[in-house]
Amino acid sequence: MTASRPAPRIRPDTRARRQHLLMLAPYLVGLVGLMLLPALVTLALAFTEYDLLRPPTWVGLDNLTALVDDPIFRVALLNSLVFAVVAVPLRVLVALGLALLLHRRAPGVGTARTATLLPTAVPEIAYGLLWLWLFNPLYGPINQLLRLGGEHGLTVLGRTPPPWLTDPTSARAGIILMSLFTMGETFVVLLAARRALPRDVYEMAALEDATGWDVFRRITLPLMAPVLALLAVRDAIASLHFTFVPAFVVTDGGPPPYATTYLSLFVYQTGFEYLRYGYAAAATLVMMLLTVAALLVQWRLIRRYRRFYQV
Amino acid sequence: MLLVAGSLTEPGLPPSPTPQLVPDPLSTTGYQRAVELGGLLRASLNSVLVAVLAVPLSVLVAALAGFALARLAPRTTTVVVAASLVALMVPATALLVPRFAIFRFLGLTDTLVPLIAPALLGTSPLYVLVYYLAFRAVPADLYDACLVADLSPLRTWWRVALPLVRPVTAGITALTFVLTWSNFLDPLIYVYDRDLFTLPLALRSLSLLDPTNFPVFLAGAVLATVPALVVFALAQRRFLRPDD
Amino acid sequence: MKPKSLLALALCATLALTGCGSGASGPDPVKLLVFGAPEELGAYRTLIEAYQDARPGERVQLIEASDRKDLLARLATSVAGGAPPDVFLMNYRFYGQFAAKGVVEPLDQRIAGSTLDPADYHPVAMDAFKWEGAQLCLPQNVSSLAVYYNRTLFTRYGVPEPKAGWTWNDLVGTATAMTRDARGLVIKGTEAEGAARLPAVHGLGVEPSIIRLAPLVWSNGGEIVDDPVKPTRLALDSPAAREALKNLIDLRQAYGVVPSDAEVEAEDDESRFLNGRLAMLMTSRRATTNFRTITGFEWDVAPMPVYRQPVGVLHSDAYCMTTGSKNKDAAWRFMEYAMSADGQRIIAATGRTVPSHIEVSRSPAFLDPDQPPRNSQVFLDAIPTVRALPTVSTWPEIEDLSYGILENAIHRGDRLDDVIRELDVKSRPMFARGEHG
Amino acid sequence: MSGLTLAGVSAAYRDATVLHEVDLAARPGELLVVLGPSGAGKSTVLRVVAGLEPATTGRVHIAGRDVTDLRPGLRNVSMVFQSYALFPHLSVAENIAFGLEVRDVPRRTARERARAAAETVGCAGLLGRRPGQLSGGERQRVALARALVREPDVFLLDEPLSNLDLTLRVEMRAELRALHDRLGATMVHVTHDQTEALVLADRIAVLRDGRVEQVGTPEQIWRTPASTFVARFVGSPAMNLLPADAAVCRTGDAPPLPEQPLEVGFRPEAVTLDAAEGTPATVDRVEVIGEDAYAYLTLAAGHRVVARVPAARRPARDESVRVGVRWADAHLFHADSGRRYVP
Repeated sequence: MTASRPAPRIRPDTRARRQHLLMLAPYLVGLVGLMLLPALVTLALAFTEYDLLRPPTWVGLDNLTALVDDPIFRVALLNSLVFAVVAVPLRVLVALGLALLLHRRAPGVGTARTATLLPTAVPEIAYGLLWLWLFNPLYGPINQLLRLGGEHGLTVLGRTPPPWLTDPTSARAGIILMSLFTMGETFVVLLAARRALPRDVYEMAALEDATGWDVFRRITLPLMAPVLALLAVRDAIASLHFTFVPAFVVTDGGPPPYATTYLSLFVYQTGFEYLRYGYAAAATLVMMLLTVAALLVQWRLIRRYRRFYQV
Repeated sequence: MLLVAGSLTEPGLPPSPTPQLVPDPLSTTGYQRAVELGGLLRASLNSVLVAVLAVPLSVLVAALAGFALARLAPRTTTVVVAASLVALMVPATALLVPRFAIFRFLGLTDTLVPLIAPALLGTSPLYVLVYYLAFRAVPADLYDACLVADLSPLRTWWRVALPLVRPVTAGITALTFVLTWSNFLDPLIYVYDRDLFTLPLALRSLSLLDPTNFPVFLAGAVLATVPALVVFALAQRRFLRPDD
Repeated sequence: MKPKSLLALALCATLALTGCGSGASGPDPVKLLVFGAPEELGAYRTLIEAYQDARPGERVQLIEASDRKDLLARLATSVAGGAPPDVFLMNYRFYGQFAAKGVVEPLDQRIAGSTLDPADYHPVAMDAFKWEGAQLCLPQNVSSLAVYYNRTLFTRYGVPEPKAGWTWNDLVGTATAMTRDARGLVIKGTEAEGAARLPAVHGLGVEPSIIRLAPLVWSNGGEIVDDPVKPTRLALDSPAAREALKNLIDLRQAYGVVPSDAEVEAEDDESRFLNGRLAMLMTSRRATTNFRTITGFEWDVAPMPVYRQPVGVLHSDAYCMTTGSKNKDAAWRFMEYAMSADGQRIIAATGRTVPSHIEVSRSPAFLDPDQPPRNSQVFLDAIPTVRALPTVSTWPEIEDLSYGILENAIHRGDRLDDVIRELDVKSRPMFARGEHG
Repeated sequence: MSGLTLAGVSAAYRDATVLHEVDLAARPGELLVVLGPSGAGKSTVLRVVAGLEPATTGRVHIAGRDVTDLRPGLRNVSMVFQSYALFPHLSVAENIAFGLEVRDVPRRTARERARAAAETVGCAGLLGRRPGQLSGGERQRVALARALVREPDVFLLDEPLSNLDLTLRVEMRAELRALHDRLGATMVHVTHDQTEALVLADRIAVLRDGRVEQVGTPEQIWRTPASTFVARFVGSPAMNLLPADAAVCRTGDAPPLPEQPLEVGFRPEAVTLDAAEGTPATVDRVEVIGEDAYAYLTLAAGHRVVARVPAARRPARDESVRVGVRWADAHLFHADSGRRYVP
């Protein structure tokens, strides 16, 4: 019974309590002072017209109604959602594939794991610069590689290599491609989750002479489903944020008109370039509402799988 | 295939930022120009200074807060954890202006302090939550043993809890370092003085160079990436090993 | 180490940093916010050094933004945060939003009480920075578009160099004649992507933007907006404007003399020119600094081609003082210096600008025959004909919008009617939100 | 004087009361075993004494001091946890010396005392190792040494033997008893294992649902269980319990039953299968454990009874036997309250 006792709690010993609060204090100061208060201020400004230069004036819900009619905002919203729908499953799948491939001990696995994690460590700006070069339609390594064996700047298949930064679809694909390599955190979690799976289940499967695919489909996937779902939701939330630097540095929201203008970039542009801070704040509000919705989904998932996945 | 691409792309970065078709005979000029134009040396120093101060402070704050959360009454914990989750959803752009006002009020604009200040919230509330979960996973008996031995919470944290979550600390240190190192929006807004520019900001000015100047900005990117890679590689040895 | 000492150490480190961060003693330096490529920023550093040498005790701090967007973000944030820079440099096309919002300090009184004589400066530039009758900023330069060309290439291919008074058709003809493949043969670059032969040299480079389009439209007798003072819409649907726009689009779509979008993305026009792979480039004086690093060939400038009458478009950046500045007198002293003949000469020497100071602009500081382009007079000749674009406060948004649409028009070949309608429909709400001076 | 007193102590976890006004005392130098099934509140008793849980009512005295409001560290108790709670990142020596260092005992002294404590429990050879490299028994010793080194007023042991295998448990049980005899310290030992309690204890406190059911020497607990609960909890297989008026053949000196609803309890040892006038019964099954055998019977009236017989003379399955109960070894309980009937 001792072992099953839930979270450790001490009696309300005032000395210990005071010390614990003291330990929490710097974080609380930071959390409230540097995050919650500023965020609250900004969200309050969502109901004002504010250009950063003159005092804000109260406009109620005008900004939100204007957002609904704003074609650029709608495009940005759509872009963000499409990104989440396409990139997030891909990221999770890639991470899952790598985790399954690399969970065993084998020669070279350590190096491969390190290699998988490294892109995550590259500073965003440097990462953007790198891809700016990789994507260069004429001189970039990707297209040079694609052109290998072909003639006159065509690929072997006789088609033009993708014009990464000038065609809307290619550009979106490019941003997604960029994001695929930075799934290091997801990978680590999945790796740990895969290792936590009970070994006897797999031994059982081996006795049954199940094929690799069967094992994956009937054992690994169902067992890891809760973790996968959680990671997907987390990634979807994060995708609202991590589209910013690629779009800012690499594509600048283009190709025209707004192929890679994501919500994050939209907020930055309207707020800081067009000085419509109140309006941008309203878009932020929408962004956060979306996040809350995603979090609610996640919360339900957690509740559903609590037994599975003890956080 | 993706794995190969993923593993080769990054490590393949430092040696040859020069493709075959465009002749660029002087490969070190890229580095020279990057250093001259971007003021990369000075910027690196600033980045190092910020990282050296911010990363330990950040890990300290996160570890302390995570521990306190794991040990405080459930009600307090719930409130703080919920607030942290909310904070995680706030986009960085929403914070720039109000934070600027705060730092100006404190007279700290145009110093490196605003770049270090996020350390106060452990760089990201996520890391506090990770610590919270890690400390909560420590067997309750160990904490009780400390109580019986009359350890103050602070000493319990230092002597017992922290050593037990070393892999977590390694991971969080690495992530904090990378985040701090690549922080870009904050210096863009808060730092005026060229002498206080950090690496990402210097890189930003390089990113405006023409695409054919890629040896220059790739050189900059490489310079900026190497320290982060080293830290990450060192740390990941620690946080991947224990379950090996 | 005991935990307490660890905490103490961290605290001390932070405090120490705060201490050293707040830095030097004495009065606060004048903060000057500018943006530019790394080379351009060097010019401002030179100016500041000269000023500090000339006026001991004065200090100016340069705040560098890497591009206009960074500058806007910084300026807006710092104004909102209550600590704006004292002086910032801003193009007249973008200063409208700051002027309209009372961020820029009117300078008439200071001008009246100083040695600075407004008559010394090109009036078209001074007028561009008047808002509701008040002089808000002091233009440091007055520039217009010109056609930079690679003389060496023209000589090699035996094509006559562009000369004053040439027409749009001349331009197209020249550009076509200069678009060559690797063997030096004239080719048509319309099917650049996937074509058997890619042009090694393109005839012309031109940005698909309103500022490039405007002088062409004006020259053809058309207008960009319905009312230059209080614009409510883009007026590109007039026959004159349509023609100019169509001709611009045809450069790519019909003649293939400008690089394709992929080619631009791979190597922008300025570097293409630098690398000797572009015969002509339509751009402002700003490119000069960069082009002076060219050693491999000779280059010069020619005036813009003409439809009916020569018209130029104003390019001008000005020093603006913020109303929130706490250091206005010192800031003014710096502005005076930057605007004086001395200051203007220093910036002119970098090649970046056409000085707004009339005398300096006619002096060797600008027309230095030893420094390319030899024909700098082109810029001066254009000044009497230049017109300014509207300074409505939402102009930055309108430019961004139109850039995207025009880029698609030129590279994708959208239907002309659609392009004009899209420009009109999408920009109207922006005009409606705008404030005018 | 040392010793421990709980007076009217209640404790709650979340909103559920887990201890109900418990009165309990351990005399100085006594080894008190708190015995009870899971969820009886045994561990809570220890945790309240240690100060790890607050008492909602009542007072706790240790060595004559009222410690109810003191924090754990000031109560001068040592605790051995069920999981041993060794610090995995510290060596055995550091683990043992941990409590001393914290109290700023000089390093050298602390090390000497740690060594001494380790020798006392026989783990001196392990000082340089880490807990991860130790077996269960070794960890248990280290945990004991860590408790010893503090020289506390009271030792609290929370099921310290439950994680050991049977042989080791029996061995450690004896050592623990020997250790207690040598130290003469006050110990409170919590267990759910009645054998352990009977073997170790000076006195046993049987706990049920947060209430003390009975306190007494092992002898008293065995011979005169105060309630049906104690009677059935102590002893294996459990004591037979039937309505007193059930038709059972009573052998030996059997006084008349009082006229009230009672239950009768008797251990398997008190059952004989060859009573001449015995109650008829059938054998359901037989378990042989070495020299002994347990026969599970169903009486004619349907009651089930277990009997212990020598293995050599065990009945066969389905065999009919005649059952008698040695009445001298039978216990009477009130049928309603389950308390012992005292004539």
